[in-house]
Amino acid sequence: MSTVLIIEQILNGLQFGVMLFLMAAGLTLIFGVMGLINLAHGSLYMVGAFAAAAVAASTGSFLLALAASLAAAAIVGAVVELVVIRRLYDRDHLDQVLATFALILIFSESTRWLFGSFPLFLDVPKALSGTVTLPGGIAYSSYRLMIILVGVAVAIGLFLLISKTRIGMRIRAGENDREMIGALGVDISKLYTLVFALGAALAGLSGALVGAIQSVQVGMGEPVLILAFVVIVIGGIGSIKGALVGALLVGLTDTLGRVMLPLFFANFMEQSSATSVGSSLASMSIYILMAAVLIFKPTGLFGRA
Amino acid sequence: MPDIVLNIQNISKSFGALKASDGVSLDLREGEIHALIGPNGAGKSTLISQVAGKLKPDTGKIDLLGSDVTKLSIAERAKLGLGRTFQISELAMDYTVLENVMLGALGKRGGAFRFFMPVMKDAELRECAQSAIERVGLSRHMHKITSELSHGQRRQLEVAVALTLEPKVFLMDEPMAGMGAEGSKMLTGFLDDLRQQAPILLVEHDMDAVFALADRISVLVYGKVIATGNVDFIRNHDEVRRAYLGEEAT
Amino acid sequence: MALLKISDIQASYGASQALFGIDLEVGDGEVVALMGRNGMGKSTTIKVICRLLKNSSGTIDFAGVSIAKLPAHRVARMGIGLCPESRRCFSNLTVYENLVAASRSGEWDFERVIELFPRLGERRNQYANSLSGGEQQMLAISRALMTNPRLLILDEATEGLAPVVRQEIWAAISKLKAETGLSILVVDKTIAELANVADRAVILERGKSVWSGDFTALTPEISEQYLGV
Amino acid sequence: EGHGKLKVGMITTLSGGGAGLGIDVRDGFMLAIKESGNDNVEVVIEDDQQKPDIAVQLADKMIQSEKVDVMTGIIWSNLAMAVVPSAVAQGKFYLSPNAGPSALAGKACNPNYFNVAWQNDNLHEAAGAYATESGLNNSFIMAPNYPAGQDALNGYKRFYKGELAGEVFTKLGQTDYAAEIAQIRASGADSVYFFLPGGMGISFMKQYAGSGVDIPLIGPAFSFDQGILQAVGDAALGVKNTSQWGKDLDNETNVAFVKTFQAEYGRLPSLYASQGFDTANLLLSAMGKADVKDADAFRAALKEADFKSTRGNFSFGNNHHPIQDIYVREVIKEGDVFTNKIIGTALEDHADAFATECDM
Amino acid sequence: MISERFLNYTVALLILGMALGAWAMDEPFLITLTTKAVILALAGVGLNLALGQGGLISLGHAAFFGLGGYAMGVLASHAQNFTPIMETPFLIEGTNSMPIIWLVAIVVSSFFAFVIGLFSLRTSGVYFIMVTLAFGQMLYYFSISWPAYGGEDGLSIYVRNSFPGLNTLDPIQFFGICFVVLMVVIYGVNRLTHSSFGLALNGARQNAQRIRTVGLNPFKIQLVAFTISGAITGLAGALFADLNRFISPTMFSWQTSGEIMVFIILGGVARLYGPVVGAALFILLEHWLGGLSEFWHIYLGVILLSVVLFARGGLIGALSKKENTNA
Ligand SMILES: Nc1ncnc2c1ncn2[C@@H]1O[C@H](COP(=O)(O)OP(=O)(O)OP(=O)(O)O)[C@@H](O)[C@H]1O
Ligand SMILES: Nc1ncnc2c1ncn2[C@@H]1O[C@H](COP(=O)(O)OP(=O)(O)OP(=O)(O)O)[C@@H](O)[C@H]1O
Ligand SMILES: [Mg+2]
Ligand SMILES: [Mg+2]
Repeated sequence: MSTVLIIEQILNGLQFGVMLFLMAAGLTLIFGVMGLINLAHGSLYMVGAFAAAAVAASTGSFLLALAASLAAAAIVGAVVELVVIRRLYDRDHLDQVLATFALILIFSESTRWLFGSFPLFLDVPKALSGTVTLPGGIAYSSYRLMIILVGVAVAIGLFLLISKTRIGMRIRAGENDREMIGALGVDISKLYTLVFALGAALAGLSGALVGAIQSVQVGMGEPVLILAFVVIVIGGIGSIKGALVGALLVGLTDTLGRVMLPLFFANFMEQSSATSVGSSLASMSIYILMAAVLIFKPTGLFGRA
Repeated sequence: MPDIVLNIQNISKSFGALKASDGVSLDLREGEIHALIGPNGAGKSTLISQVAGKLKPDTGKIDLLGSDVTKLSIAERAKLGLGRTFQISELAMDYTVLENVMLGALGKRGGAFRFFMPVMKDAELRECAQSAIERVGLSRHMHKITSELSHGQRRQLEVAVALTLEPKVFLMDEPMAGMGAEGSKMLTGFLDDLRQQAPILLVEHDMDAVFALADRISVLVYGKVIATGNVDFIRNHDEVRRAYLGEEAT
Repeated sequence: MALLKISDIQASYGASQALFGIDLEVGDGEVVALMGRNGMGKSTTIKVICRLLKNSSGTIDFAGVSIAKLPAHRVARMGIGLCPESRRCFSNLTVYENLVAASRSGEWDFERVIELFPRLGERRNQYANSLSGGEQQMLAISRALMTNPRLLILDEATEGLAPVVRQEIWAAISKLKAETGLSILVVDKTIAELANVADRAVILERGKSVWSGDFTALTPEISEQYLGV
Repeated sequence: EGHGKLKVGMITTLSGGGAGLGIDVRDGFMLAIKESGNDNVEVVIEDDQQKPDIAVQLADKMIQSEKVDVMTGIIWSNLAMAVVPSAVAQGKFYLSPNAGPSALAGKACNPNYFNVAWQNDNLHEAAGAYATESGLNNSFIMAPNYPAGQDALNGYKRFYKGELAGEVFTKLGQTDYAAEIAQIRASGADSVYFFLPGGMGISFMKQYAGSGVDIPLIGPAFSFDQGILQAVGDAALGVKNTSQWGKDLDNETNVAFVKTFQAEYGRLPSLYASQGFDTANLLLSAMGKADVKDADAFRAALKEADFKSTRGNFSFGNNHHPIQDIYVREVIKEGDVFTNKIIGTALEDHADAFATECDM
Repeated sequence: MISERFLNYTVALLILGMALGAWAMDEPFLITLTTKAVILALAGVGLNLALGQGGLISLGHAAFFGLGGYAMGVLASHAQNFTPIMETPFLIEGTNSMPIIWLVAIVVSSFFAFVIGLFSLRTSGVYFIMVTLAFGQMLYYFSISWPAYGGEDGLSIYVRNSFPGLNTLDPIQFFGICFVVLMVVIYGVNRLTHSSFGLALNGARQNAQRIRTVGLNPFKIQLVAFTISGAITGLAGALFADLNRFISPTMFSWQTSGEIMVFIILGGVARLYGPVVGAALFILLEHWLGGLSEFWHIYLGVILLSVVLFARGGLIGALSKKENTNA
């Protein structure tokens, strides 16, 4: 494999990582910072993508579509928080698992009921549909470059929000002891509704952004959910920096694993089975990564005990 | 010196730039209460944690009943006969008082790997647990869930669990805290007797109790022992008064 | 006029009743000691005042307003600052963050709190769960002050503090009382030290307020009877 | 048609991500039943949720409680493998409207099992044949790493005579193909053959279109189905794909089918709908000739395949799998709708490669 | 409010009655359905030991369920094809005998549970959930791409395995086997819960520090519990494979782990019969709602949601008062 191709694949891995971060961003907030296991995160991702597809289809504007994805997911998120989630904060994780699992069922089938069983169309905007040439002569999709920029911006924004602002401190305090932060005069319920809506909006935004280069369909959120959990856990729960590093690691491992492992095995077996064995191992690679990280650092890379 | 049951030799422990233990040497002898006092953050709990095995010292050595335990785990040290209470209660909060104490009794028996016989019907264990509960005065609350106990009651429970282990050495981190005036008085009397059963390394900010109980007192400041001696010696030690006691001793 | 006035409060934890009739008043600028043996309902009374536990009957007025129906955060914003039993510092936040999370504008701010407890300044960026017990206690007191309350509630706030520090805190409290007219409701076991600051005392027994009066009227006989010392 | 009642049990995927296919099969099937006006057929429909164990339970239910005579409906090969062998072993007829795993065409073929769609490899074989015929001799081939994916690449290679520029197995359910696209770009291939069913194909084609790589794509019909094309949009235009059916196939049955399906359901029929429709018509044709209680006669009637297929000529080989033409289609835009146009025939009267292993 | 013990007996009798009633009315499918509930309940009882008693929230129990299933699949398929599993260094042949298959399933899954536990128990809380998930996913992807036993397609076994003296192909007899296994396991788990081990295990869940301080090793205790738990779930996997006469990688999928967990939460975490009630209810809903509408998952979701929101402690928790463990 040529050096340029290797560099390109590393770039691909990094961009996949940033994309993963974008998908995990909302979850970092809800799960990492608020301490709520929200399996329905993938559903909010789907809501964003569907809202964007619907608005794009009727207005033709990608910007409006993005706005719609933010708004729809935020509204759905706020409603879900008010109706369901707020009853779950003082429950243990298991009740949260069951309730949000139920939400997945409701969301997926309602979406199918509203939009039908077929995937929807959502395309990248014309202005970003081409490629740009990076130094070294690599042609790179401009849309993906835009996703990277948005992802990095979200990472920085979230980091500042959580670790530097008073709101961020209160959210984290609420995760530790809700009753106590209330007794200190913080309306934690309202704060949590807002945070949940923000997390949902981020999920929705990433659904729309990533949906444009993937398939907008019912169930699109579920693989994302697992990946996002993996990313956050590798990075260490509650740490935005960790989530970003985790996402990049997962992106690199997955991409390079897919590319390199078959080549590696081709050294000792014939092509066809090398491809097959290599890609089998590649599909396990991120889980092996996660297990390895946790075995050596039981609270993730940047997590605190 | 055969009567030294716990010998802490030149222990050091740092957290980053902070030296929480700085060359601490201490011993505890048969039949005595050795009080460890010092300002907040002086490193008392850190020292206790190292003796109990929760933290590993950076350097130094700890001998318990004549054997080197520096490398042993918490559970192994407990098995050797080390009993401890915590500064902030560590209890199984969903369990009743009795169940919590039964855990201690199980530990005393030396293993939990019995899978079939109902443990709460085990007369031997129950006896052991109930007598400990009685000794700390919690009998009335035996079947109460721990999370429903008041703060002070939890402290009593903590002592009861340690008692069931019939330890040969006690580590107690602020047992009086939260006990209330009457509770403290009762506990003081109780510890007074207990020292015959097993010597106690006692961390406490309640000076009434310390002065009433301690055979010897060591003062820890910034991770260093600055003075060791009997009650009068410490009470009148200038540096100790400045750093720790304030006007109280006068 | 009384800043805080509660009368005939009853309250339960689930099925088990803990309070059977509490009457209590804290006047403006007054320091009131709440006393009683272990498990008699001191902390429960405080929880009811701070709306962390609902009372089943009785009235609670703060600054002339009934607060029995308000959520905890509203009551806190009206000016009740709580330093709870067993500290409850936010263990996943640093010292600084603990304080900022609680702060509301007023004369107490980070700088002033650090003056009171220099130790916290040294530990500024340390996570609360790695603080020593006494340091956590200082943090909990400071955190309550950061809300700039009119009524400060200290539930065993000097537990685990070195005698010097305790003396400093009592001195600070006396000073506060004198200078700012802060009202304080305090639970503490050291009667001797309370005597220097407390104006009045209320004694609880089995969930009932059984004695109240000027602190000076708290004779050894009464202590013996209700507090066991 | 006086040959008595017949009960059909249809197990298909009606909920979750793969529901589109099951719904099309069901709708096509029910359209044929409705058009026939034959009220001796009773159809029981159940949703397998695309889970093998649920499918097995449902099959038990159909056989034990509903006492159906004929079963059909399963979309996925792995579900078919879970249900079919035991259903036919219990004497039921099974008509496959979609899945065609190689085992059931070869060694494990069964007199009571009829496949009305294709053997899994067929469309891939046709693609290989088409590539060879078009003078392509350096293909990059790609499929997910699971049995159907491995079959797909093997099928392609069976009829493709050129070199391979690369062979890649992706992860099942993969959504990002940047790495594969980079490999394709670097491989110097003259064509890319890919089998990525469902959302995987949509993602791949969108990303491929955005990558600026312009090596021509070829695929099996599954990724170019009516339901999927609309979601891919322009990115699919011009792509060649192989199929045994097209909506523009010019025979009487098909023209009528396309029209009535559209009228009935308000959408264009898909490949799967046509297969469901054909399956029902096969069944109806057999019912006209024999009573299902007379298994031998009924089996013989099925074997004749005496029905008007939307595909034109249709017959069964020894292993009860289709012998049929497989076409090459191109994705075009008709007004606002993306659809396929047949541009040629890849393989004529094609039977599958496993028929010889079947001793029927 | 009724006592939990009474409720438990009622549930056991209801299940038995259901199967016998279906048998009397000649509704074999209903028996099959009940059997399925019983088997899944068994898997839940296994997980509940780790999750309810030990607080070890494993999202990887599908691994053991799948291993049990594949133990059955591998042994039975070799027996079916008369090919040995292994010839060197010594000969291992397939088998059709249920008891042997169970034994293998238990040994294999407890071995894996031990190894997985050894690594996973270093972590706790959500990290534990995710490491167990990771191990489950590794096995899942392995089973998909391992061609020998069908890969993603799975593997069919044409006849159900045999049990000495019984005709396992008769639904009611097979039900009987599964029901007895479930009852025996529940009895064992109940004894274990109230034993010294149970006390320590529950204590370790609440406060591991406390357990250490009394001289017990929470890691060992949890590892043993996790291993037993995996073994029970593995046994359930073998039975499940036999029920369907089919195995596939979906047995390993995280959705399977999730479903087993849902049974437990639905019925009541740490309740002896929690998984039984949960599994029975889930199967009932799935079966009954499935016929109502194409969009029946919406109803299922709403029902599950209502249970969590309004029935704290699951169904058993809502219906009964907590039994005093000291009784
Ligand atoms: N994990 C840690 N990381 C950083 N600093 C720590 C850690 N644990 C303890 N410390 C610091 O070490 C010093 C000693 O703490 P320790 O708990 O031993 O004090 P102590 O003497 O018990 O005080 P107190 O009487 O207030 O309980 C404190 O300043 C504390 O903040
Ligand atoms: N969370 C709870 N659930 C149930 N009962 C409780 C709970 N907390 C306290 N109690 C009970 O209520 C009574 C009063 O407890 P409270 O904590 O108010 O006592 P206290 O006077 O503050 O005692 P202490 O001096 O020990 O802190 C006690 O008998 C206690 O057992
Ligand atoms: Mg300390
Ligand atoms: Mg109290």
